[in-house]
Amino acid sequence: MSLENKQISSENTSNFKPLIVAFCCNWCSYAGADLAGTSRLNYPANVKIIKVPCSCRVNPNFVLRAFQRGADGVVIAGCHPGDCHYTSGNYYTRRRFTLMKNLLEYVGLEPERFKVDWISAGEGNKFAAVMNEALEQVHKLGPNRKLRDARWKR
Amino acid sequence: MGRMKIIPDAKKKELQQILEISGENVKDCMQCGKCTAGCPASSSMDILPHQVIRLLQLGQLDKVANSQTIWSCASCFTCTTRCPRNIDLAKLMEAVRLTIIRSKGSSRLKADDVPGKIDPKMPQQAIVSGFRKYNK
Amino acid sequence: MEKIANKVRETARLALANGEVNKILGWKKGDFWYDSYPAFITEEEGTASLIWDSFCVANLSKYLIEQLKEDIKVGVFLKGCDARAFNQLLKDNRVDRDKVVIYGLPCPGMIDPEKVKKAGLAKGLLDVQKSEDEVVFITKEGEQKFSAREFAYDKCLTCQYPNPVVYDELLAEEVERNNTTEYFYQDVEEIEKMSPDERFAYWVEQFSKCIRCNACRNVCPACSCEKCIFDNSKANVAGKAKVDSEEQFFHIVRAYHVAGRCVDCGECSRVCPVGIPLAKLNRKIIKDITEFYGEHNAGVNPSLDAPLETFKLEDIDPFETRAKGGK
Amino acid sequence: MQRIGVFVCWCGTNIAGTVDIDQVKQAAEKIPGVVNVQDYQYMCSEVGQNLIKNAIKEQKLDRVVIASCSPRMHEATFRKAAKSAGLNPYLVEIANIREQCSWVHKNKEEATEKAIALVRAAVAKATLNTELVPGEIGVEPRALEIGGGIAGIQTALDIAEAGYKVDIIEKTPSIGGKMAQIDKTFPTLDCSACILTPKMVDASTHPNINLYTYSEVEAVQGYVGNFEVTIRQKARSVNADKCTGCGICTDKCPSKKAESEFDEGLRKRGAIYIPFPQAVPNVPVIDREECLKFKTGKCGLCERVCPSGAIEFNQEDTLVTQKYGAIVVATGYDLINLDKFGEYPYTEHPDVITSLEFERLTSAAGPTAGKFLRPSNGNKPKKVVFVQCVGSRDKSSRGKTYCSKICCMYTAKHAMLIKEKYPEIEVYVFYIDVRTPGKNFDEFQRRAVEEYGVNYIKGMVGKVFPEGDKLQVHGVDALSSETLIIDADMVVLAAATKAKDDAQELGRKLSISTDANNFFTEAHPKLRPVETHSAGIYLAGACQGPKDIPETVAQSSAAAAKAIGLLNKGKLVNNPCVSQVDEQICSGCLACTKMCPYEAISSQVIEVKEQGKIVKKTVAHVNEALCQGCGGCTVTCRAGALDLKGFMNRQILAEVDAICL
Repeated sequence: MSLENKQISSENTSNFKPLIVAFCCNWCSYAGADLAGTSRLNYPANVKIIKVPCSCRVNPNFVLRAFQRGADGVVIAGCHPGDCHYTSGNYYTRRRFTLMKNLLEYVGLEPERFKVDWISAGEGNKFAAVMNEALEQVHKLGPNRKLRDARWKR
Repeated sequence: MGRMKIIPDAKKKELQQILEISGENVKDCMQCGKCTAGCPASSSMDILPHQVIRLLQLGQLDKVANSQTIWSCASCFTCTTRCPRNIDLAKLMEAVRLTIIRSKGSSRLKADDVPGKIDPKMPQQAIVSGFRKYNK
Repeated sequence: MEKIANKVRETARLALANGEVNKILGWKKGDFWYDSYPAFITEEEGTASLIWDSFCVANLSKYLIEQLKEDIKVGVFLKGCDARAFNQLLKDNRVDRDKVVIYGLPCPGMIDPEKVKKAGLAKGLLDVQKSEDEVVFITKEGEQKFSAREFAYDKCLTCQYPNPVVYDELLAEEVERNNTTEYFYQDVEEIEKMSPDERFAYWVEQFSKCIRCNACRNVCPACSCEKCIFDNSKANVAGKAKVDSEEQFFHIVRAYHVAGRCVDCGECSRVCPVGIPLAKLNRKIIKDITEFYGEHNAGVNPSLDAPLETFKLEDIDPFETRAKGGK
Repeated sequence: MQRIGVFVCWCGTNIAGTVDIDQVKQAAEKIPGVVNVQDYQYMCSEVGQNLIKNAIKEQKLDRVVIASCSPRMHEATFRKAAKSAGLNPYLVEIANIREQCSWVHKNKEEATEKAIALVRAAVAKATLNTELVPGEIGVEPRALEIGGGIAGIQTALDIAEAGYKVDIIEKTPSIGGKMAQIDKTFPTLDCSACILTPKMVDASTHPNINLYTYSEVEAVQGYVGNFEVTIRQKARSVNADKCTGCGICTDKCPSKKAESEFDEGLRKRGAIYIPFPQAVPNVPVIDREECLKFKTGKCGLCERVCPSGAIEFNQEDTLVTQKYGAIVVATGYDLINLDKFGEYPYTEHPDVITSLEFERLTSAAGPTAGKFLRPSNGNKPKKVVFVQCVGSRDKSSRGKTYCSKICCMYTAKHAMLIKEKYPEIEVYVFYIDVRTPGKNFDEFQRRAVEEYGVNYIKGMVGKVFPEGDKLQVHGVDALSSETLIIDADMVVLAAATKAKDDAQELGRKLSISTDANNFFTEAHPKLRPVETHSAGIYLAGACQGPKDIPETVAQSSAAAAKAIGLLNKGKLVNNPCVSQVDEQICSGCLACTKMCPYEAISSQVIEVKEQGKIVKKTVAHVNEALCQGCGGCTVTCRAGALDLKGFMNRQILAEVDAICL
């Protein structure tokens, strides 16, 4: 039974539909997501992708905003270190979000809610696997209330 | 194992003889080891078939001549058919054997020894060819 | 300290007199014993009011941004942490080194009035005098002596750079770098030990006190943008509503913006009127940077690249979950 | 309020099978700003495109959102359609409801819900889209070739033949490079000079080629199509226009102590010298560190004997600045230093030589006139041992981890050259692996073994030390597990190749990256092998990685083709999604300039009005021709003064908000 089906059956008992916002770089991870599509690899519909030119375009503000507006998990996906279309963008992503992830955990966010991963254009499998895993973990944790704006009803 | 000095000229005459008898060029061998890998008799050999060629390339004839290997070789020609470099190793083995038994007093098998070794189930042709193989 | 204070006044007077500088930034005494506030002096006679005591905690370097907009030369008194702040401003192109004359003041550590008040010693206090490691509280009734460490600011207890790292003239002998007995990152580790929920509860409680007065921002030598992103309505990140998530957003982003640039002067925590321990956020990042990318003391050597403006190929990668190539 | 049109594609059943198109349409209609919603089976078809074009015109749409397949598939198609209907193509947004929705989800209800969210996000972004116009930049029809070896010569000739001007910068006094030093070439054993020197002459006489020998790159500015390169022409001390190349000066020069670079130190040369007889240009140069006139002030003999008065002791370095549209880097390689390989007494014993020294020793034009003699005593050697992989495939600090690629072949060549001239010399080659991929390469190496009787021994030499007038070589034959001792007369070391020591410095000047081994990095190891990450800069030859001559020439022509393609364009269109600076907000901290991978951001001083006064202010400035639009700077900028057109902070935040609805 795929995770998607599992979720549907479990939704009868709990009404929790987690939302995952994924920022994908145009050259590797967004293409990897497309490949997951062309390969018909299932992952849950709760994952929604925002395309950015490079993972280094992702501002920590965007991540915080997603949590604020009700995302239960956030994923940033970029090219593997060394493969960046812009030579070195993802190296900056790596440093920035190594610190940012730790800071978010320091203020109490569960580590599973925020992920960074490297997914190449050829890794449709990995894309689906990363998203499935992220969703599974977030599902276990339940809805996110931390950093969330209570006025913003999803 | 002590260090050895390569003196390729040392056994030049014998080596040349082997190459003449066999008509094979040991230099063609790239030491891929396919002969050894396919040899059905390799388990009873002290030097493996590809090592035989390597030693010949290095001029180490003594080591080959004193080995069990040349006598274990059944001349089944598996190595020959499979060699990617077109070397007939079976012929080379035969040539080594010949150089040995041709030298004075080096017959491997004397006519008198034959009756004792005969197995009634063995084909007669094998007995004859075995005798030919091991005697001048 | 009084000897040095005399030197402060004399230095300032001379500098204005011989035209070396047009303006002096120093400290003046206010109405209360704990009140030593920034002074901007342009006339020679004004220098007589300058002081140097155990309450000159205010960092003068950030005032330079405004002061240097005029085409003048400014003389400024800087302590160890202030000098690091100055270097950070220099790195951010916010001050012009050529227009500043720095008088370095090795700092023996400042006294935290809050700790004095808490100890019940504030009543009737006339003067506070500090020697090497003793502090004397003087009231009408007499004198009381204590260990100086007891009343020092928390930030002074962990101070690594009491001596100015940049100056044109040093006004006193360098003090010994105090080797703290407490472990340097104790405050951070206490929080790290908690569970995620405990940590969140802790910070929500802290952040919810925030009144968005922006004092932390205004005092911070690393927060020197012309226009803060939170003041820019076009940037669309700032909400003005008094809700928890807005405060959380602000404080996380504030801490991230000073990542690798915070000089650990602790002024943010000091000036916060509601007592949010902001430095604990900054120090968490400093701790992580040290652990991941090697020690980087912002403002000590302005020629070094800030950790977030550079990278190494072999940086740690906490993110790689699967080997390259997928399944 | 915007007038947004939403077009939902069925993609046959690809989308419509899993996503309820009607529901998506209904939801889209409710989004503020959306004035027109249509669906069609195949939006990318001509009918579909016309549907969009007509709607743009009839409904006066100022934004278009297409819910269809991935933008990687048809974004360009739809942008073109919009453009033809008079709408700026950057006002089109795609909601990817096929690859990232209908194809990955099975449950129709959920997929429909997600499709709606994606449409909502696309509309939210489109609402904030602005018209973007790609800029146009001119291309200077002139190429620069850095390095005058075979790679540089070949590239220059190809570009020149295509009708463009090319300048070659060569660091040494003559073009020719390593190939000029080589005696014979594999796998044909034809004479290197015979095939190279005509090309050198071609390059020097070609009307489109201009040589800057004894010159170096001083500084590089600008960007693709418009590089501005400052060239330092080192003082040659000889006026090239006056010099006739008669060579009297070089003969008469009393200082003959310098080691000839060309002959790898196996011969002495004068302080004024022509590197080798076929040098191009055939003009001597004075080595000021050796010249008595420069050292002591006395001498000046060359000046007196020069019949044309070409000696100019007072020459100084000159700087030339020239504009180029394209740059090809072909700086070549060197051999590693063998000082640390104490097991082979290269530095102590004259009979232990490198492969490049061997080339000179066996060359008919070399110090021994082609006679193969021991450098120590001038006798003919009886046994020669070659050691391969000296420093190659070596993880220790003294070597290089990579395979130097050319050594197997040239060692086979060397062995054959010996055997051809002197069949009686015994030749041994110690190797780890013999690697001979290449046309006719393996056959060549096997010929050395099978026809010439070269003894190939798999294994390394552990130690070489002098004994009497011989060199005792301790090795192993790993195949027979026999240790060996060979009393050799000469040992030739196939030293590893390495990138030029100054490769990194040049890389910095050009803003191109080098790898861990200091070789220049190509833009893509498979698909863009001669391009760099910096547009308009190409790579040729061994500066990109170890290469033999056939490969080098092939890559050179490839680089030339790329450069010609660029020069031929005349004008370049750049990606309009570049960073922009809000100068009002920018504090001038310039953190962005440090992280920009393209050095596209610089600083500028502007005047702004502040409280009634005009004040000067430093702000960041984006060079739109250099910016590639990664957006990394926008995150470095704390104040948000930098933003990326097409992916603005506001747009991405709007997408986040819309998705989270």
